[in-house]
Amino acid sequence: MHKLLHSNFGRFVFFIFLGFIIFLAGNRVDELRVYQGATLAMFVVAISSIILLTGYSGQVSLGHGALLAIGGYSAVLARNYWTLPIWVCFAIAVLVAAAAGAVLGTAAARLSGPYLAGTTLALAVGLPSIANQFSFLGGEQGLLFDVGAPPISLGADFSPYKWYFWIAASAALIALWWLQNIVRSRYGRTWRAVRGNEIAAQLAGIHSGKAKTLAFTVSSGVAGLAGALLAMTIGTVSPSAFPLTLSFSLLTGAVLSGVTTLPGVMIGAVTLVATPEISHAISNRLGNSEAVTTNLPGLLVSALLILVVMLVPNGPVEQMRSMRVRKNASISR
Amino acid sequence: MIGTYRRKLLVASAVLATGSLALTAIPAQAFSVRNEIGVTSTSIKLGITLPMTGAASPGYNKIPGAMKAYFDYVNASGGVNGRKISLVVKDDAYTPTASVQATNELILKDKVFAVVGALGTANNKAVAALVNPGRRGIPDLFVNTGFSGFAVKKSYPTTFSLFPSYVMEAKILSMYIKDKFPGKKLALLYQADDFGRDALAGFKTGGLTFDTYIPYAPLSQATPTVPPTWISKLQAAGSEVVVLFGVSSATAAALGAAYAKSYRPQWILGSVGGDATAIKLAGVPAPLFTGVQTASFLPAPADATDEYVKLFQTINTKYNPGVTFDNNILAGMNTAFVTVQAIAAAGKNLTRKALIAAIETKGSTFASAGLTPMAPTATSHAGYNGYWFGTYDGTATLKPNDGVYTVYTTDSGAGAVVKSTYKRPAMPANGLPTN
Amino acid sequence: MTLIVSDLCVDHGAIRAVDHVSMKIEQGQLAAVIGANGAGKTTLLRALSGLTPTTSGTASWQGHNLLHAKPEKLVRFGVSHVSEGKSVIPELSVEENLNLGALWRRNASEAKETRQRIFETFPRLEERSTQLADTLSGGERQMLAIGRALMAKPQLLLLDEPSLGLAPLVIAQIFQSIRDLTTRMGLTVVLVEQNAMSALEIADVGIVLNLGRVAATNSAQSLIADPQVRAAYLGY
Amino acid sequence: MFTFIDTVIIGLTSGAVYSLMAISLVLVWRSTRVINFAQAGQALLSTYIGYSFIGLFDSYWIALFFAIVLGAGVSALIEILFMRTLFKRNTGPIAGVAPIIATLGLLGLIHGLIGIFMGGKEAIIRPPVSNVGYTISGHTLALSPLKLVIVSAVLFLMISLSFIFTKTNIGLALRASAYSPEIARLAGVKVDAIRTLGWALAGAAGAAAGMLQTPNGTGALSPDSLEFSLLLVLGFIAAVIGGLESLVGAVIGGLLLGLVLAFVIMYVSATLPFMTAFLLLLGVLLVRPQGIMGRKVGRRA
Repeated sequence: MHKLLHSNFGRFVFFIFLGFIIFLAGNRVDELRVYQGATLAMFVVAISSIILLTGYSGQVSLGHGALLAIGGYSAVLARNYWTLPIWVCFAIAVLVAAAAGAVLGTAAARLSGPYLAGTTLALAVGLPSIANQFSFLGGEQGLLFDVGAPPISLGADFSPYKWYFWIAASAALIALWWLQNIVRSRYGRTWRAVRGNEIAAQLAGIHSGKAKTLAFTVSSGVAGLAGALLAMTIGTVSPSAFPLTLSFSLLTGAVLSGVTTLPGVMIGAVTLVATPEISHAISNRLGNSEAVTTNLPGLLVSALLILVVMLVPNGPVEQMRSMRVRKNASISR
Repeated sequence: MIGTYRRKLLVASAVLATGSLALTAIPAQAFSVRNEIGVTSTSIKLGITLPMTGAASPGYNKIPGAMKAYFDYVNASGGVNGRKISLVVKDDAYTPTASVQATNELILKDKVFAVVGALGTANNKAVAALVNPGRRGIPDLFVNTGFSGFAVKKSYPTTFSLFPSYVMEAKILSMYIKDKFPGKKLALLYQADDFGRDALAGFKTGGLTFDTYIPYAPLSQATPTVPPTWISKLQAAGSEVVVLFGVSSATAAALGAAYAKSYRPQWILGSVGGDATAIKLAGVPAPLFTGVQTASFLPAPADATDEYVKLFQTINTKYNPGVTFDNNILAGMNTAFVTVQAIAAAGKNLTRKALIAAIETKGSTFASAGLTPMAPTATSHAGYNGYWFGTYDGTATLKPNDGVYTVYTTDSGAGAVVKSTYKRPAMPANGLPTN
Repeated sequence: MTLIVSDLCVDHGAIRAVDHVSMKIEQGQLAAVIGANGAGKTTLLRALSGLTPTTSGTASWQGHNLLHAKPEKLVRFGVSHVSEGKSVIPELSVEENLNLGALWRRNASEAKETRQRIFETFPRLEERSTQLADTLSGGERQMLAIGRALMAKPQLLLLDEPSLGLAPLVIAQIFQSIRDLTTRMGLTVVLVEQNAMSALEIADVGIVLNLGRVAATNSAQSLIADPQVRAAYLGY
Repeated sequence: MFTFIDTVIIGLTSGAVYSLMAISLVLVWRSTRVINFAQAGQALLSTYIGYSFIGLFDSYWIALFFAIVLGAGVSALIEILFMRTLFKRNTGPIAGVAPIIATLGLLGLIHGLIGIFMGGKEAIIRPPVSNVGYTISGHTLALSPLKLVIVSAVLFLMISLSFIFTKTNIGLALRASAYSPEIARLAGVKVDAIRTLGWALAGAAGAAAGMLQTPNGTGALSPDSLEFSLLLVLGFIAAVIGGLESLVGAVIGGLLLGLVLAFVIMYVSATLPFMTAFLLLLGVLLVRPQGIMGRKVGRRA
C-alpha cells in the first residue's frame, strides 16, 4: 500500500477513495455538521498553503488572510460581473491570488525572516482597507457571493449546505492531491534544500530566489482557493471576513498540524473548527460568564499554540515520526 | 518504514475527518423544518448575534443583558401565554463571517424559534444571504441597524426593522440644520463606508450641502495621527457646525481632539455615535458634552417622567443589578418589549408564520417606548420612522430641546419631513403586553 | 595543574564521535590533537568547553570538572576556547571584540594592560582597533579570536583549527605566535589541527585521533619521526 | 500656514509614540534576534498594571514608575519561561519561525486573560499634564504639555539606551549575545541573563509607550484597545524603516512614519492611513532592505 502512495497513480486512487468516504460521511450527519465540514475543508486548503510556504520553503507569512481576501474577491467579482460557472470562478481565484503571490514573492525573496513576517503582517492590515476605496468592491459591507443552487439531478431534498460541503471537500481533495504531487517533485526537493541551507543550496546550483518566489506563488494560489471557499461558506466577501486574527489562526492551524507535514493538516483544521465548541462546553461549566465565554476560544487556541511550539515544535506528526526513526536507529545499532 | 507510517497517518486523517463529521449520528434531515421548533408549551427559545468583544463591542455588549432582564421580568409574571422566554447570545465580534457561523449554530444547534435584535448591516446581509432565515421561514426580528433595505419584504421576507433608517436620519437632520443654523459654515465628518454613504445619500435628498466633507476609514480613529488632523482641517475651514456620522469611539476621539485644540463648534452627532455612555467609557469627560446635540427616537434615558423609562429602570435594578441604566439598556429592553408584544399578538398557537403575520397586521398598533409609530405592513417591514432632537448638559445627560419631544418623521424615499402628530399609546398595565 | 581526560565518549545521535578518549596534558605544554577530517577532534574540544553534551567519562582541569559547567563558567576557571573558523563577531569593532573577552573581569585597568600586551603580540590589531571585525582579513580575524581568548587571562587555551582557510605564510606566522604565547605566558594549550605537520612542529606532545579513538600519543618529535604517523597524517 | 505647522506637529508627536513601540521591538531584536509580536499585549498588560497603581496611589507618575518596573519584570519572565526553552530546542525546520509563532501565541494569551479579568470594566487614564495645546496669537497648536512629555520621553530613552548599548560593558554584552551567542558565551558572557535583561529593557519601553499613549488618545483602556495592535503594526513598520538594528533608526523611522501619515491624511485623504503605511514599508524594503540606519554586514545563520 505505501508503495502505491509513492506513485502518482497510487495517490490519485487513494484520494478518490478518501473522497468517497467523505461524501458517504456527508450523507450521514446533520446540517450543522455538514456546514462545519465545509468550513473544515476550507481550513484544510488554507492551512496546506501555509504548510507549503513555511514548512517546505522556510518562509513565514503572517498575512495569508490578505491572499485569501484576494482569492475571495476575485471569485466573487468573476461570479457577479460575468456570471461564470462556479468552478471557473474558483480557478480565477487561484490564478489571481497566485499572480499577486508572484509579485509579493519577488519582494519576499529579498527579505529574511523578520522582515518578511512584518511585511506580510502589514499587508494583512493594509490590504482589506482597499475595499473601502473602490465602490465596486462593496465597501465595508462587501459583496454577496451566491454559488447557485445544487443541480436538480441531486434531488429536491439536497440542501445548499451539503452542496457547499461537496464543493469544498472536492476542492480540498484536489488541492491536497496536487500539493502532495508537487512536494514530491523536483520543485519540492528544491524548496526543502533552500529551507535546509540556503547557501548550500545555492552552491548546488539552485537559484534560491526563484525557488522561494515559486513557493510563494504556489502557496498564494492555494490560499486564493481557500479564500473563494471561505467566501462561499459565509456567502459574502467583506474586509471584516479577513481580519488579522484569521491569518493568525491559520498559522496556528499550521503549527498544530506540524508545519512540515501535509498529512497532518487535518489536525489543525479540526482543532480550529472544534475549539469554539470545546470552549463553549468549558464556559458552560464555569457558569457562562460573558467575559469567559467570549475570550475563551482565543485563549485556548493561543495556549495550544504555545504548548505545541514549546513541546512538539515540529508538530505532533513529525514528532511521532522522528521518535520512530530514533527508535529504529537505536535498534539497528 | 516511513512510507507505511505516512499511509497510517493518511488513514488516521481520514478517520479523524469522518469522525468529526459524524460526531452526532443524526440521520440527514429534510430541509423543511417544522414550525414549532424552539417552542414548547412552557418555553420559547430566542437567539441574538452581536459584538460582545472587539472594537465595536463597548455599549452594545450591554444589550443582551437588558433584553434578558426584561424577559426575566415577563417570565416572573408567568411568561407569554404560559411560555417562558430564554435568549441565547452569540458573539460575532462584528465580523460577518462570525455572524453567519453564530446564526447557523443558533438555528441548527440551539434550535431557536426566532432571531431577535441581530446587530450590524454587513452582518445581517451576510446572514440573510447564506443562512437565509427568509427561505427557512425563520423570523429575524427587529434587526439592530439602520440600513433601509431590510424593510423591503421582497428581499428579506422574514426580517423586520425597528430603527429608523440612516437615510431618514440624514433627511431629518438636513431639515433641522437648515432651520436652526442658517448661514453657518457646515462640516460633515463621516465614516467612509456604507454607513456614512447611506447618510450622504440622505443629506443629498434632504437638500443639505456642507462646506467641508471629511471622510475617514472605519476604525482609523484609533491611530494617534488621525483625530488631530480632523480638528486641524475643521479649524482651517472655520466650520461652525460639525455633523458627525460615525461610531461612538470616533465621537470620543473627535471630542477629545477638539478639546486639546480649544475648538468648540456646535457638534451634532448621528444617533449611532451619540451614545453618551459609550463615549464616556471611551474616556471623554462629561463636561465636554455641554451643548452637543443628537437625535433619538426613544425617550431620553434620564427622563424619569416617561412611564417606560421608569418601568425599565425598575426592571434593570432588579434583574440586571450593577449595570448603569443608559441608552443601550433602554434600547435593549424596548426591543425585548416589542418582541414580547409580537409574540403575544401571535396568539396561543405560536408558530413562526403566525408571528410574522401578527407583526405585519398588528405591528403599527404595537405599544412600545418609541416616540414615533412603527410602520410594518404586509409589504414593508419598516420600524420607527422619525427622530427628535436633544442637547447634552454638563453631566452628559440628554434633554429634549425646549423640554419637549418634538418628533419629525419621514421615509427612506423622497417623502417630505413632517412634524409628527403621533400620540404614543399608553403603556400596557405593568408593562406586560397582552393582545 | 593538569588537564586530565579519561574515558570520554560523545554521541551525535546514533554516531559515536568521541570513543573512550583518555589523555593527560601537563601545565605549560602545547598539545596538538591531529587526525583526519571527522576523527572527532572538534567534538572533543567542544565537549571540553561545555558546548557539546557528553555521554560518559570525565575531564578535569585544576580539579574543576569541565564537563558539567557552562562555557561562561569555564572562562572563569581559566579555560578559553577559540572555536573553529575565526571566531570573532563581525558586527563589533576590533576593540569591542577584545573587550568582550574581559567583560567578566572586574578589574578594568588589568584588562587594559592585557589588551596592551595583545596589541604588542599582534600589532595589526592595534592599527585596526576601531574598525569592524568584518573588514579584517582571515589571518587578522584569527589573531583577533586568539586575542579575545587571551583577554580572559586563561591558563588553558583550547584552539580549534586556527589555520583553517589561511594562506601558508599566514599560518606560519599565527603558529609562531601561538608557540611564543605558550612559552611566554606559561599557558597550557590544546591545539586541534588538520594541518598536522605545522601543529606538531610547534607542539610539545601530539595526540592522534582516528574515528573518535586515540590512535597514538607521544611527544611531538617522536610522532613526526614515526613512519606510520608520517604516512597516515603528514603525507610523506 | 497654521495647518502646515499643525501637520508637522501632529506628525512628530504621533510619530514619537510609534518610535517608543519601535524602540521596544528593536531592543528585543538586538538582544535575541526575535521580533516580539507579544509586545503589544505586554504593553497593554503593563498599562493595566499602571492603571491599578493610579487607583492605589492617585498619582500618574508613581503608577508610571511601577508600570515600567513591572512591565520589565513581566517581559523578563516571558523570556525566562518561554523564549529560553525555545532557544535551547533550536532544532528542526521550524527553528527559525518558532519564536515568532510563540510570541503570536503569547499575544493571544495575554489578550484573552486581560479580556477575562478586565473585560467590560471601565478603565480610564487621565493625562498627568494638560493635553490642551499651547496658544500662539489666538491659535491653539497641536502641541500640548503632554505631547512634549511624550517627545522628551522618546528622546531620553533613545539617548540613554543608545549610550548603554554603545558605551557600556552591559551594552557590549547585549550586542555580542545577539550577534553570536556562542562566541559571547565562550568569552564569558552570561548570555541567558543578558538576553533576559534585553527583554526587560524592551518591556520597560513598551510599558512607557502604553502609559503615555493611553492618555494621549481618549484615555480609555480596554482589552480591545485598538491602539495597541495598531501600535504594534505601525511600531513594527517604524522599526523596519529604521533598520531594526538601531535605536536612532527606530526613532527616525517612527517620526518619518508619523510625518508621512500626517501629511497624507491632512492633504490627500483621511481614508488612507494603513495603505500609506504599508506602501511606505514596501518602498523602504525594496529600495533599502537594510533600513535607513541599517548597515549591510555578512550575517551568519
